[in-house]
Amino acid sequence: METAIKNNYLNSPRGILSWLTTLDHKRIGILYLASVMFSFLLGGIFALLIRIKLLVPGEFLMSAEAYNRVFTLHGAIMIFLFIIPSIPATLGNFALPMMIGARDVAFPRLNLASWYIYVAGAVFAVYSMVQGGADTGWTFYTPYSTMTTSSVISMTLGAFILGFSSIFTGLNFIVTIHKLRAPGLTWFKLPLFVWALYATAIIQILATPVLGITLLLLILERAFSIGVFNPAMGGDPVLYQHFFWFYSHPAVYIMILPAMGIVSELVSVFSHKKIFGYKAIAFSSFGIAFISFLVWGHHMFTSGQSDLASMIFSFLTFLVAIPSGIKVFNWLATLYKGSISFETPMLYGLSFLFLFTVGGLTGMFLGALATDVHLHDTYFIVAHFHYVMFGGTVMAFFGGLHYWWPKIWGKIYNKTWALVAWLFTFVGFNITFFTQFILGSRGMPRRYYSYPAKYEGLHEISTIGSIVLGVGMLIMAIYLIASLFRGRSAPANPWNALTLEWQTDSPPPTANFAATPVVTGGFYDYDKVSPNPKGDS
Amino acid sequence: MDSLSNPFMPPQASTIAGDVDALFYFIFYVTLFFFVLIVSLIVFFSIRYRRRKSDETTSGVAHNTALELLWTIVPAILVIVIFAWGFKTFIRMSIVPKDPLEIKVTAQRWWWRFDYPDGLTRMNELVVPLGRPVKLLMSSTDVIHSFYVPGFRIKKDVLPNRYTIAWFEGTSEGTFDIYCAEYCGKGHSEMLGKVIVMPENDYAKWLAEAGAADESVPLDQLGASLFVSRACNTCHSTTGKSGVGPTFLNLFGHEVRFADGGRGIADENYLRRSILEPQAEIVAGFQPVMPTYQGILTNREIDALIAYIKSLGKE
Amino acid sequence: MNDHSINHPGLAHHFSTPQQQKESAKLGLWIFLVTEVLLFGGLFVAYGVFRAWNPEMFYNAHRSLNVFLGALNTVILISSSVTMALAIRSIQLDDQPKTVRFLIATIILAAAFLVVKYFEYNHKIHLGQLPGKFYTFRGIEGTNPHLFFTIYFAMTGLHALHIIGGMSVLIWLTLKTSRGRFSAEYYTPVELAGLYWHFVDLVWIYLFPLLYLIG
Amino acid sequence: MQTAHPKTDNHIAPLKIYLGTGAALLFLTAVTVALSQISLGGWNVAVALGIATLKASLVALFFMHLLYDKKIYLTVFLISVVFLGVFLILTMFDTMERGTMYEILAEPINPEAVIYQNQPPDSAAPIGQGGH
Repeated sequence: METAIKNNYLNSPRGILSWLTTLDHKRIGILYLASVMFSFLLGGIFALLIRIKLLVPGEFLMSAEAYNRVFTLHGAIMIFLFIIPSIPATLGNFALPMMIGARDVAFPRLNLASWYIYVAGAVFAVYSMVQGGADTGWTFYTPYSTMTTSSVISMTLGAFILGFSSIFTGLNFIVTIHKLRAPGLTWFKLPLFVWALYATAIIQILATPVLGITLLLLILERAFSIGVFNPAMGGDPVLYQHFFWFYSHPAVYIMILPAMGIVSELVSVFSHKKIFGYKAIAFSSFGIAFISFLVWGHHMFTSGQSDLASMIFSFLTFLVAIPSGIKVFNWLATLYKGSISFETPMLYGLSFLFLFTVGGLTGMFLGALATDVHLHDTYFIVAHFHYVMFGGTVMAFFGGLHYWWPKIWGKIYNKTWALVAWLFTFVGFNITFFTQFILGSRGMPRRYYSYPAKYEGLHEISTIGSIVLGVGMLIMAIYLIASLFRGRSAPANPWNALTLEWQTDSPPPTANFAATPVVTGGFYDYDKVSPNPKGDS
Repeated sequence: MDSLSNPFMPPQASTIAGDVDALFYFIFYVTLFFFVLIVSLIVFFSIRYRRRKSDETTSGVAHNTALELLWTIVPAILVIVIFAWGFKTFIRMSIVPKDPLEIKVTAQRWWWRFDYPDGLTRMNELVVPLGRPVKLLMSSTDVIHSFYVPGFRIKKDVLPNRYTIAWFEGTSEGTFDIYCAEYCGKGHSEMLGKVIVMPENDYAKWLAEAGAADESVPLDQLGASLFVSRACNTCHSTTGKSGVGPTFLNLFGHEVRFADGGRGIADENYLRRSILEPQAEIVAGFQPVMPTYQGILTNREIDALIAYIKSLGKE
Repeated sequence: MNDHSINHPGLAHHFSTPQQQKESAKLGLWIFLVTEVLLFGGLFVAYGVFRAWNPEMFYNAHRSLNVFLGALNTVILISSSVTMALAIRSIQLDDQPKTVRFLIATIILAAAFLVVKYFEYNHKIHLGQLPGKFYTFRGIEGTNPHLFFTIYFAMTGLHALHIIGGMSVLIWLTLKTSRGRFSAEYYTPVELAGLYWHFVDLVWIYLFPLLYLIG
Repeated sequence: MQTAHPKTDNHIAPLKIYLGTGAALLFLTAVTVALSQISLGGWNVAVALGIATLKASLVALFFMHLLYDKKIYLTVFLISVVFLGVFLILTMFDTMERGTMYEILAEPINPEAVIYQNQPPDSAAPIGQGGH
């Protein structure tokens, strides 16, 4: 039995210590996967607590102070500890070097350091929770964040530290893509997931340092009253919002761009069709990355910023719609006349198309000045960004997770349970968040502990949806973990995909490839191969 | 019934609400068109091009210049139209018409205070005449709040040490909700108010009465109305449940424990000091968040509140 | 795996040539400098915004800074950049003793910079020209002069932290070089430290006029 | 071995380039200090920043080898400057334009309020009057 199992990155070398000191990008990806999923669980529990509280107006389940901490923790954990590292640091770390035929990322030590920094940041966030948690919302708006008695400093310090982890991942990816591509792998042969990670990395290194200095100033403001954000001392709280959103708007694209990259892969592989408009998809990632830096002010239309700034930001915001639209239409065109198989990853890929379309289109209401005034800071916003973040990023993350799962572990999960979990997730998600569009447009403000009785019915529906969604997540966790122990062994290339990571064993050997691959054909030339070739290598 | 035929926006009650809704529904139908288009294509392709045989071949087509130009240019034009429309309406929302009724709005955790030009002050209740523009000059005394009236489609952040402006002109009589839309802490969801829009004649009558009312009413009745109009009820209940602050039920004459370990009896002097110097003695289990009412309440009004709390004491 | 890795013991397993490894490191460092630009950038934006709001106050407050000491520090940092550049040139020419001497000169100049900074800070603390609520000085006209000192201390403080970080790296490099770790064949760490050091100089080149000369 | 690639990262500049650059930087420092002592009628800021940029370019091109190295490093560096510019300019579109487009800065209801007392007479800026 022992001899039947080949040496791979999972089983050699053995021992906890070999994992904690590993420089292998695949193992670091798994370390990230474990920590990120733990954060997701934590953030998810907070989400359910929020929804259950909102079943009824008035006092229920927890006090207003507790509720404020719970939604802050939900936001901060989901954003800083889950979504931002989710795709790049887990699936990206695992797949990117293999997709370009490299043996590792350019700086393996930096890669491991980035995980330890992530853990350190998480420790601060958890420490903040132990101290009772912050109650500022994940946006840490001043002067509230400098006045409240809750544990703001450790939470912001946690976010500050996590920023470095994100920067290191981005830096590593850029250099890796520039310098470590396999022979013959020219820029315009790169898989679209790699292009997306490249665009993401650019945002990570350009935007995250500004978050760093912002949070540093916030910490100094809170600890020493330095005055820059304090209106009583001639500072300006709206300036804080500029600083914060200069990072945090592009950060939304740190979250969604890699998801789009995954969907590009999924749509092509599972339609068994050449991707439509390769260059358009690749360049639109860069278009989105660039424009993402020009639009942050659309979070501030009602904040008291100048009307001129609001107009400029509104105009620039609409420009994002064009490259986003181009991507969606290109994916649709890829489906056309394809040979579509509905494997689990594709279910999530198609869900992404559906939900991201809703999320993107509802963005139109928020980019337009007049309608945003009404909808800003209501549940409409909450629904919109959950459609983009959960419906977009998380759905694509699940798609990618199911897509690379056989490669990561060498095991195949139970596809029937996967279908059930997907159904619960998709239906539950829509029930939860579509109702919130209606709530929001009727005026229900966000971050409310209690609410007028007229919103009760819709809140109930939303809560029911969240429980369905939670059940879906639970089923997924069970069958995925079960597959590690009882799953069938996976072949090297279960989906008949053409990218390089599928051309090596599942799970891959420590060195990724037996010999450095040389790229000759295109990764999307599905027109030249049959969907089910016997005896793939 | 109205909410069934119109699931999204609340009933229009200001002059700009119609403009905003027109844009809202324009975007709604444009996006609905694209949503239906995209989703039906996904569904249609999924059915029509599902994998039937395991060795199907597919086409290698990866470009169609006409199509690609189409799906770049059409959305580009549409978004520019939407931007321009939003921009135009926004300008209308920004410029205050001439000769408005000007009211000073002060936001403080967790109430709204409205100062009328002739010195009248109301808490959490803004009474305005129908058909006349009202200009709100807003500032906050602590953190950022946001003045939001869904029925009027207006929202503007209220900042400390700075003025922001909002304006509206009511188009129908009635009572409309004011929400605080910028998170401001524990009482954020209780920071609610009402705008009451009434015809010009009724407004004039109300204005005359509101100033005079205090003298004629018995103290405990005045206290009961102040309890609501001065926003005590945001934090204090009369039912025995603790809110942001302690309940008033059975408070009078009972022993109170303080956060510093001290004790005291809730008598008239204690209540008066708690209203004017709320930070002096903090009741155990509560945060020192209550603002002072110094300068907001007259002596008679303080007496009235004490009388009201007394009436809620042990029977 | 391939013949290069046998020839070069310092070559990491995932690179195929030393040239590739060096270029990767250098690109990585430049990207790191990009993050530094934006880190300082936040403070430059704060400077710009508050200066535009309070031009008079900034003008009055900047006159309390000592132009002579600022200029002296500029001279010191520029000199240290020259010695750093010469250190790299020496190692390119395989002259390790000279490299060590230039590195030590750079460290001494960096220390001199910090000493001057110390005296400046000390004077400010003594006068109460401090950020935010610690500001007790009277005699600068205009609204909220503490904001100028908040920005002054934030910018120069962050810069001084970079100097200290750079000095630690330079000390480490000096030790390594004196042990013969670097040569004309392999000197990437020296070169990267040099890039970082020049960047720190470059930031000061902007801080000096913005804070000391035009306020 | 390395000298076989003259157009790569391993350029060795002549000694006089470094000394010359250093001398130019010191000279420009003297110039900018001297010019700051005289009033140039509103041009002081532009002159000081212009000289600083000239000095920064010298450092980047010669000390940091951007002149000799592959152009990707220069590109990377310039991108950071561009985005810093975006940050500054778009923020200033707010902070410099508040209340200028329409008359949204209201007349104060109570001109005697404490909040107005420390305001300099010429300041139209809506913030920065605190300090009580």
